[in-house]
Amino acid sequence: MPDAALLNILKSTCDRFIVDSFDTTDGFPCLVIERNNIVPLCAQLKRHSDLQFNFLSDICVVDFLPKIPRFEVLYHLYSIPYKYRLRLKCPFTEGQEIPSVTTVWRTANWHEREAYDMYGIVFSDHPDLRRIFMWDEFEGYPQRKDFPLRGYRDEYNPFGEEPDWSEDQDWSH
Amino acid sequence: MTEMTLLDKSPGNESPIKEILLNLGPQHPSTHGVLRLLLQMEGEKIEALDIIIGYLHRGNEKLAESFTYTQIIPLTDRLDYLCQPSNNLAYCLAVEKLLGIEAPERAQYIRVMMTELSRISGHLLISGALPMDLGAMTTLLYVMREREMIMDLMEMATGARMHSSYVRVGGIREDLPEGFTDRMLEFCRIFRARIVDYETLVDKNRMFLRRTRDIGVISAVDAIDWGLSGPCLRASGVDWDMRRDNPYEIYDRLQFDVIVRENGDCYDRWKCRMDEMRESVKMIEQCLAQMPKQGPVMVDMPQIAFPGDKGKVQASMESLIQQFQLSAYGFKVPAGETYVSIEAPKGELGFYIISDGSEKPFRMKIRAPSFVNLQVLYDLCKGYYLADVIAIVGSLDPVMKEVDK
Amino acid sequence: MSGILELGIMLFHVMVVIIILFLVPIPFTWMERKVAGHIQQRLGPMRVGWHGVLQPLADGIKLLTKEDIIPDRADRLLFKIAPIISLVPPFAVFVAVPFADNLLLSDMNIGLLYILAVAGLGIYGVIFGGWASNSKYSLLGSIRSCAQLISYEIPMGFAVIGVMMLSQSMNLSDIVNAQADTWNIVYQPLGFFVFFIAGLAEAQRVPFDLAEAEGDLGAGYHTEYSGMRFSYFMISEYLVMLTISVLCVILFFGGWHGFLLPLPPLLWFTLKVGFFVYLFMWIRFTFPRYRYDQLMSIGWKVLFPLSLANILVTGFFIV
Amino acid sequence: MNQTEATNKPHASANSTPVEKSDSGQGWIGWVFFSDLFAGLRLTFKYMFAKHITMQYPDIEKWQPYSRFRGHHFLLKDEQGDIKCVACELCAKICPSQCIEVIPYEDENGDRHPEVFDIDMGRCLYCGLCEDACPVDAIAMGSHFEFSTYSSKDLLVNKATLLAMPGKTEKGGVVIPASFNSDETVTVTAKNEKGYHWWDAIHR
Amino acid sequence: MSAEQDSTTNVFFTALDGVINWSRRSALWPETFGIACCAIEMISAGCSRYDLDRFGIVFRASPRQSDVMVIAGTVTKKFAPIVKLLYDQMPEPRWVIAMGSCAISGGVYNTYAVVQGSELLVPVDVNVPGCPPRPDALMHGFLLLQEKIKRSRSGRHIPVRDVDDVPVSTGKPPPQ
Repeated sequence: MPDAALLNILKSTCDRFIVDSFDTTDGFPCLVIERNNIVPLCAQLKRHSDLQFNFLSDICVVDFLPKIPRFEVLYHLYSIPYKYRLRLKCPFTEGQEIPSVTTVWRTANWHEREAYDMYGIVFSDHPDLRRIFMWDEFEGYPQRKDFPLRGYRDEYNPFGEEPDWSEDQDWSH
Repeated sequence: MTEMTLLDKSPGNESPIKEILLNLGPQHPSTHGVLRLLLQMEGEKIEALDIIIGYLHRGNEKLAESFTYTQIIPLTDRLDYLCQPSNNLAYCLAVEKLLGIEAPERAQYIRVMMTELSRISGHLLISGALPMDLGAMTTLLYVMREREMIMDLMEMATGARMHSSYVRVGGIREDLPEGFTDRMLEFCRIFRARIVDYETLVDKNRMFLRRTRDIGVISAVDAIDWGLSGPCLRASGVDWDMRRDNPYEIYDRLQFDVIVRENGDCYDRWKCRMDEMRESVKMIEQCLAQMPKQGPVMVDMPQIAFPGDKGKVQASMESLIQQFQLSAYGFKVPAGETYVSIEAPKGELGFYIISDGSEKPFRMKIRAPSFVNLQVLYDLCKGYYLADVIAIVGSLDPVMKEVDK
Repeated sequence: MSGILELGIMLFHVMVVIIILFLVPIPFTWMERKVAGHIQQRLGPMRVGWHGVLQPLADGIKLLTKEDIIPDRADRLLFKIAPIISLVPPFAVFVAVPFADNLLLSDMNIGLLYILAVAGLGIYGVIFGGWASNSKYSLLGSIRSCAQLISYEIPMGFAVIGVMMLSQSMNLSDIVNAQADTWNIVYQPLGFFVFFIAGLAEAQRVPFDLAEAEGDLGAGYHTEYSGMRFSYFMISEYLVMLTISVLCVILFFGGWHGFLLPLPPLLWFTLKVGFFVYLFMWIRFTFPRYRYDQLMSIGWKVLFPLSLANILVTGFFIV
Repeated sequence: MNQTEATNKPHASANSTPVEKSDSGQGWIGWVFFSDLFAGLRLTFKYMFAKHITMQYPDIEKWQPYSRFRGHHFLLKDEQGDIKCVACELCAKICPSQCIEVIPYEDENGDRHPEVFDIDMGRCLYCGLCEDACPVDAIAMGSHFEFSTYSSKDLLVNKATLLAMPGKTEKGGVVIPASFNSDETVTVTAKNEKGYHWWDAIHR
Repeated sequence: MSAEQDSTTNVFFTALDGVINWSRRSALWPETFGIACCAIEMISAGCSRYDLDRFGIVFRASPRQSDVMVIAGTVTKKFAPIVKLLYDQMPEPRWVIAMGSCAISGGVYNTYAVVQGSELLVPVDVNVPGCPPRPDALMHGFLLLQEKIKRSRSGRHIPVRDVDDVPVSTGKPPPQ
């Protein structure tokens, strides 16, 4: 169960940024936030003397394909001094940019690059946004729900799906 | 920041002094797998570097979305291949949390014991590989000798030397075999004596000390900022160990010290692992003493776990159907999301799983400690020499399969 | 007529020495692998011949029949001759080495100076090889080994001066004969220490094997070499190790003079050299290596002053 | 990024000569006389004359895996000598790498049996899930692990091969005497003798 | 009987074949080329308990000096050009051992990023199945390779390639 004190502090300090807050099934306090509030909120969470969320565990992107908004980016935060955990959620639609939190935690650098590589999410103000796992010429974003698991067929991958030629024709026009 | 993108350097921007651009890896004896470093050097001094990873990206997360929860267990083995039970444990804890179940007590003890054993195996390899990268080849051979004993124990209990898939959702695959406890105690006894050997060979050696002390120093604040975890973080003086602070399984019943060191250099990271192995041996012995001698090792839920006794399956029609259901379609996990992290040998290993109520996870995100630890190289290597890069990479202990997922 | 005969005999002796020297790496590689094996509680080569004695032979024939690759952008001429250049000086050194009393090719008055001078030439092969390969690993390896050699030749030469002062000669036979009663190591422990450390660096063995540090440079200056040319580098490396061992024995350990046991002089000599070769291997499989700049600072800040002090002390006592 | 880097604490420069700390268990006398290096040399010398722990694999000895070892699959027969498998295809369904192919048929008694039972050993994960899934204990993973081939096509094994494969070892985990034979194929034949546990060699 | 057939039955060449094959199979030097988990078992095989050195197998850091490439791990599409490059850098005669399921066929990783078998890249001589194979199994693979070399005819010609070859490190990134 989340700490009641944590929830109180969160409510008192960060209320203006928060769209919605709830406890998830695993007992994490979870804040749903607006896209543009990410950086100020994170900075405040990190700086606040009673919170000190100085450790960014993870940045995760989820693709809920048929739903709108399609994507959701999650931040798992940890406060080493107080041993709090917190989850931030930020839903957004395809094509929208997310502000980068690299200015708050430098470790966000690769997490965001991974998100860009796997989901094609653009983080504005990211210092070095390029592919991290796949090679630079790779087309598509493999973790999206509409990308085939086996990829497209080529000389190394006889099991891949047949590339969609109709789409290819669209590009040529 | 453009200085990271060395490859993109346009011809007009080059400085009048011609720097050497050295390509270290991906095939290189001491990059621990397929890590590729692009070093921009003046003489042998590193001015800037770029880390290129992804040579081992296999799409584990994507693959997991098409697998049932049972089938994912072998996949998690292949993340940090030096300490598989840790990965299995983190994953299974996450699924168990979604299911709302808990493994039997004996199973928890065995899980912890196996995790600690694999922690020794992971730390052993790196504490031998770092001196070997610095030229002391024999150390690696000595640690591999003891590691073979761990492999032997693993094979005895789990059936495979490396990819054990021992920890299952709801418990463990099989109970410990006969004679395992004695072997384990024997190993602990031999191993305690052998750690002294490594220290004689390496720890007291002035060459090793000069190669690792004050090399790759990172302060506590920076280490947290870069998201380091595990021994890399504790070497910088941050006292954080999830086994003590957020205890899972039966860690709260064990007595152990959290090893914290101050300098945050290569030597401290190496030494931290060395001392952690001692603590792990202590924990294994405590587990063996405290463990209930009898008892189930798997939850009694045939819809989730395979029954240990096949005779039962053949005897009743109901359990036969459940076996069919479980094998062919897997088990359903209630909708929800969870993030579970454990203290893996490399650091915080987290599994974030979203379930939509079906047999397959909707999304599985792995928070791989090596992946996060590795990017600190941008900061750590600057100003040091080429030979130091080897020591720094070795002391960070990246496992590329985990880095690349 | 007698001149031609003399020349013939001379050539015959040279051929014998060359053949022996070519064969020297064979037992050495076997010994190295066996020593490595046993230090690491394993066996080393076992399956080729008795306990793998034919292993070096198999390695040799295999390397001879391998394809000889010359990289496209390499400097072809230098690339080809570099292994040979590195091979010549270690051979030339043995012209002046007395293996036993009166068992040597040329009894030079300046034998010691000759050896130190010629042994230093071996570095050219390494530099050419590293540079001609057009590979950065090779280049770094050869730069390292060049700098290393320069900074260690000086303490090495200075360390030897103490011995020369004691025996009042630069003739190696005289130096050995001067030690018939007491070996130089008794008077010159510091000199030996400096000489041995510098010798380790000269032979590029652990802890000073930076030129081919596997950890950071792949295979170092011979990264691009394959087949036979690579084997030349290996032979030259073993011969340099042998040279250093031989010099240690001659200068500080009484050459062929034995003690206690009345063994033949040549056997005494071989045993002592064998011990030093073993020491080299033993050290190799025990220690890590220094970093490039640390190595230089040891050379200039520790060994150089020590060797000077040694000369000073020796001079003080002789006077 | 640049701002945060500016505030970054300067770390120890590699240029400055590192201060030699002699707190590695010996005083300065030990440090001058290389007690640390001699300790290392003594250790390696001691090991040099210790007993080797090598298992001489093909020629003299061979490792007999533990009974739980997951090696090459095998199919079991029942008491009548018929194949136990009922071709329920559960193993094929649970296999993560989908390397098992089963085609069933019905015999005259109406029992299901596999007509084809192929496993691609070159794709198998050796995770043991097929073992767990089998409701009749028909498929299991045995002690055989030396099945390298020249061609990857040979790694596709059929029912007959699977039936002939050796099963699990009764009492594994020992080094047994063996002999090497390379006349036809490369085989390492184990002699039916009692072996020793290799840990015995580790004890000093 | 043509001259060519005559030369194949020549006693001298048969003996030469024998000697060369003996030396080649007794001194197989693999690259230190570990990719993933199988590399750990490869190291294990080289260490004290198994000791590949007994076969005359020592690991060389440079592909120029190695005879056999052990592909020990998953070959991804991003890594495939490098495997090819390393194979090209090895001098003839050269052999390839595909170690482990991932290297043989891609294994469980039938995904967008993984090469479905290293046969699609380089000619594989021996497949060592397992995930990862035990060190003994790898040794069995080496024994199999030794048999293959023993039965080959190699005394006649040493194949020589064109010299347009890439050095091990030019500082330039390998082609993707």
